[in-house]
Amino acid sequence: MCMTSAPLSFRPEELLADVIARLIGDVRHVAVGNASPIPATAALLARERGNGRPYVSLLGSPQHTFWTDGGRELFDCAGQGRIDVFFLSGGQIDGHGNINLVSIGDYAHPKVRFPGSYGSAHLYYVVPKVILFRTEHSRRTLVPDVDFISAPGANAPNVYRPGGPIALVTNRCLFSFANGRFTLDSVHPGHSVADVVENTGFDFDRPAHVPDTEPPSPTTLKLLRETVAPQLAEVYPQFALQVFGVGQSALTG
Amino acid sequence: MCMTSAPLSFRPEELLADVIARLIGDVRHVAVGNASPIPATAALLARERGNGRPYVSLLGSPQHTFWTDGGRELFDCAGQGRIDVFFLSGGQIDGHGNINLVSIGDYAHPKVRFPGSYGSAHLYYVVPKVILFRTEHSRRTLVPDVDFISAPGANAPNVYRPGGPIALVTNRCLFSFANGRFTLDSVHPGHSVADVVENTGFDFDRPAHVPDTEPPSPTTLKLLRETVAPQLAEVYPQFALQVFGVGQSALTG
Amino acid sequence: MFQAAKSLDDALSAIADGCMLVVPREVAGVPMHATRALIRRGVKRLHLVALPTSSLQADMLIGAGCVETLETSAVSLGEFGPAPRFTAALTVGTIKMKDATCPALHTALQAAEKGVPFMPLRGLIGSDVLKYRNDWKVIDNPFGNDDPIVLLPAIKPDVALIHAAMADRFGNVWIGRQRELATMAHASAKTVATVEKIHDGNLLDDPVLAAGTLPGFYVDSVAVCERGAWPLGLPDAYGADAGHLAEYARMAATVEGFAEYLDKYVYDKCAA
Amino acid sequence: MFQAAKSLDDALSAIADGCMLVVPREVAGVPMHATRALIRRGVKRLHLVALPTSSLQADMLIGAGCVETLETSAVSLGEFGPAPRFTAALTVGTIKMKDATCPALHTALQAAEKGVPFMPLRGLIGSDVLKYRNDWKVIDNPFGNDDPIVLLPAIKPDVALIHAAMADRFGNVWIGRQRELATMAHASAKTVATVEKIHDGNLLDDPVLAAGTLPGFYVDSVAVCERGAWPLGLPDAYGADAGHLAEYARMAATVEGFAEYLDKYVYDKCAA
Repeated sequence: MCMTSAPLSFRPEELLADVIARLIGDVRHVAVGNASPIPATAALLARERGNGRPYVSLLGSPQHTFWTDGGRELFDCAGQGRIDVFFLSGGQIDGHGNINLVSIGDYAHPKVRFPGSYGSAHLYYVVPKVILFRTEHSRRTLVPDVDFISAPGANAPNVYRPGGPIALVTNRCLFSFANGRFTLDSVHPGHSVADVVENTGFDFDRPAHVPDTEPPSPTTLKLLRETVAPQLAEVYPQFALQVFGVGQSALTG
Repeated sequence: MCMTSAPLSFRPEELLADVIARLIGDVRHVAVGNASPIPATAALLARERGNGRPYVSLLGSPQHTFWTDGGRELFDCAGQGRIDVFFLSGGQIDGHGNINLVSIGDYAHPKVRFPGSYGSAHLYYVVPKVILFRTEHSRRTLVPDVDFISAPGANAPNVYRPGGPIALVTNRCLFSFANGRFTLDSVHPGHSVADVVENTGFDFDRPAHVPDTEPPSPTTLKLLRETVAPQLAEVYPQFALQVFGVGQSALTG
Repeated sequence: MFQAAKSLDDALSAIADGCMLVVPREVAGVPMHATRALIRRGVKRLHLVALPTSSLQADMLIGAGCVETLETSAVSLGEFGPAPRFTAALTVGTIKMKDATCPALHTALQAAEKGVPFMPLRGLIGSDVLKYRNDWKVIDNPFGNDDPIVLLPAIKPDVALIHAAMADRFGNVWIGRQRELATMAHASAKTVATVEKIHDGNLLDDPVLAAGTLPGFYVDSVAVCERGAWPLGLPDAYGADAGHLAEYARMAATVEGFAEYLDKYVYDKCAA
Repeated sequence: MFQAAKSLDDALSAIADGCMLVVPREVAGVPMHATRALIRRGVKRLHLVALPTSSLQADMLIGAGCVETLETSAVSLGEFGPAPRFTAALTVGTIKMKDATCPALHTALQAAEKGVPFMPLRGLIGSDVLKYRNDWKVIDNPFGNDDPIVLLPAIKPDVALIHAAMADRFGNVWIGRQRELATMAHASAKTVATVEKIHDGNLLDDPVLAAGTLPGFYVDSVAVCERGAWPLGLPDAYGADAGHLAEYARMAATVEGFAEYLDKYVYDKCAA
């Protein structure tokens, strides 16, 4: 990889949003969980590029969700096959695509306890494209085997599983996921394959030449900063201000 | 039985409502299906006698039901054990308490087709006190064995069945139901045991002496005519007018 | 996802010959105007699921030859007597009947709503309703001890057809307490709604209206049909037209009378 | 069935030591005022079911020693960090944890709502969530072919405790879009509600309000607690008190700090 010493003309969040928007692709409905500003940015970017498609649900925000059937509707909707893309993360993620949102150490006497599995043990199975997103790319987070499987990356062929992971996006790189293994697809500008290998606890495949992650184009940056950022500010005002310098008042004031 | 030639001082509907109100007993919640004015009269009478207990749901009437969860709520409510008394009928009712709401003759090529089983194949099992009510007491309606079992009167002991029939009320008499058989409990004034035997297609038990059905007391008649009838008129205006001479305008005008 | 319909017929184009169509019970807002349009179009071979019962709608669709299979718990005109075309079709054997019991249909639609292949239901054991449904199964409750229980497979209709008081321009439909309409939409691949009127603004913006709203996310098309449930009623809006239902019961008692009824009230568009 | 409560403590008397108590998720209207009253009363050995997650409420009940068993999918203070008393209790092992996944709890409550002993759910197979739940079972889908599926037993709480915008004098509670509150009430033997205010008239008389109403038939007692979800928010009414939640996160980080928090905000009734 060719390191550039010139300062980047975009912020890391913009790169990640662009990467994720490409992963989303041409689908009907993307749902984004609470406290996920970068996936939310990506979903809104995909919607702008698709002229209103996909439909985007931002779960933290009553204004950006249509639910009228209570807390179960998200899961029912996914079970119906009406959510095409969702995002999950993990205190640990392993090389088999297993995610751990529960604990480190022995389950009965954990060293570290995380909040819990949330809806992962259902959504990971039924949403066709689950994008794993964890900015911290380290041997602490990306491990050979998780201590607790909140939801597995893959199942035996007879298990009903229309969904599962398609990729893992970190602050360093993009992995794709297929056949129970990750493949290094590209390394973000400012990072190297050696960095990725050193900081990844699990084995992964990689081609002889790993490309740089394509930086966001001027068109994309313009779209992000001028069109997406004001929409984002309604839900993530602090993030929008910090990353894009856009305040909520631009829209609502 | 001692036949009286003096005209009755009450209408048959009043007698039946009184009989049914006694069967209802001291419970929390009575639900009455559509187009069932006599059971509705009985439920309202029971509520008056109980100072507001039981709670009465008249299913035909949005004003007399609390449902806000759609058409399933009645059945869910019964499944929760929150309906203590319900009424069922049948094109045929047999001596095992089986009811037929579907067809006469071969199911595939019926001679007579009725509307269908409605909720009977669930409610008959889960409502503790189901009162069978069929005014037409004949060998056509009360048969040895029904042609189609919409819902059976009894099940094997291992089948989950907290509910079932407790009685059958007709224009001629009151049968109680226990251990898979009917017993003739009382014969309504103006009818005889011989009448009942002649017009019943199924075998039933009976004591050596079958009492007359107790006629409604003056207090009950006063309650029915003065307090229950105006309430009934909201839901069954024609019935209230015809039986009690009470118009809806008494309440709402 | 929602697209504004150009016309009622355009909205109804999702209802193809041979599809599985789910419709609501006779008191929940029945799209009768749309039903007449379907009969005029001559839709064929419907697998009609009436949740959980029906009256005029199923009877007319059967009489007009639109139905191949009927799945419901009862069809009746209520105080106006038996449903004559339903009764005739079943005694002659011209349609396939899948007799159910009301909560079985609610449950089977909820199974589809939740994306599971089946749901259990108490009752049914020892009934002929169960005996004649070879698509239903009895298992021993794994949480019990010698406790048989019925499992019902999910019903996943191609289209749900509903009528409601109002919709907005985003396809959101106000269904009020008729929550089975939401379950029908959730369970079905597509949903077509007719409504009395269009609500200005977005129904989801008002928390009080939103509580009774089926989101446009589930609704494919909406057409305005004022008094669209006539001659049936619409909850909290208008009652059934008793005179007309009595006329229907009388005319539909014979094949000839039913044909006359269709001529008068269905094929003559102005009267519909 | 509904009885007007004399006081909040009177309303809460249904919540006995050792009972199974179901509470809603952190954004659906959490009865925090009532939770503080329960801690003051010193309720013990609760089997707490948080549908499907919790934040401050579960953390405080655990910290105050009210919980024996916790059944939920996650406890977190969200942007204010991990739930400190929950985390401490699980690493020390002072409570029994039944880890679930969100739709499993919704499903298990719906099973109780429908009066069935279990319901199926997709997913879960191959997870440690399933591995550690010996009360859940895997069967071969009788409608499939070598298709394992998880069955979840019904959760039938003794009491549901909810907070909502308003109730009327008949015990009807307006829950709006928070329909899991209705499922909680349907599934539970008793329901206790706190509300922001009393609505004059009967909520069921207005079809628009009725669409978002939990009928008083399911509600045993109602107490008025203005800003009763504080410091959490109530949908469409008020937001969470971020400053207070940050203060909680800071103070509850230690046993001593949590005790101080209780002294300041729970045992001092005036502050509650």
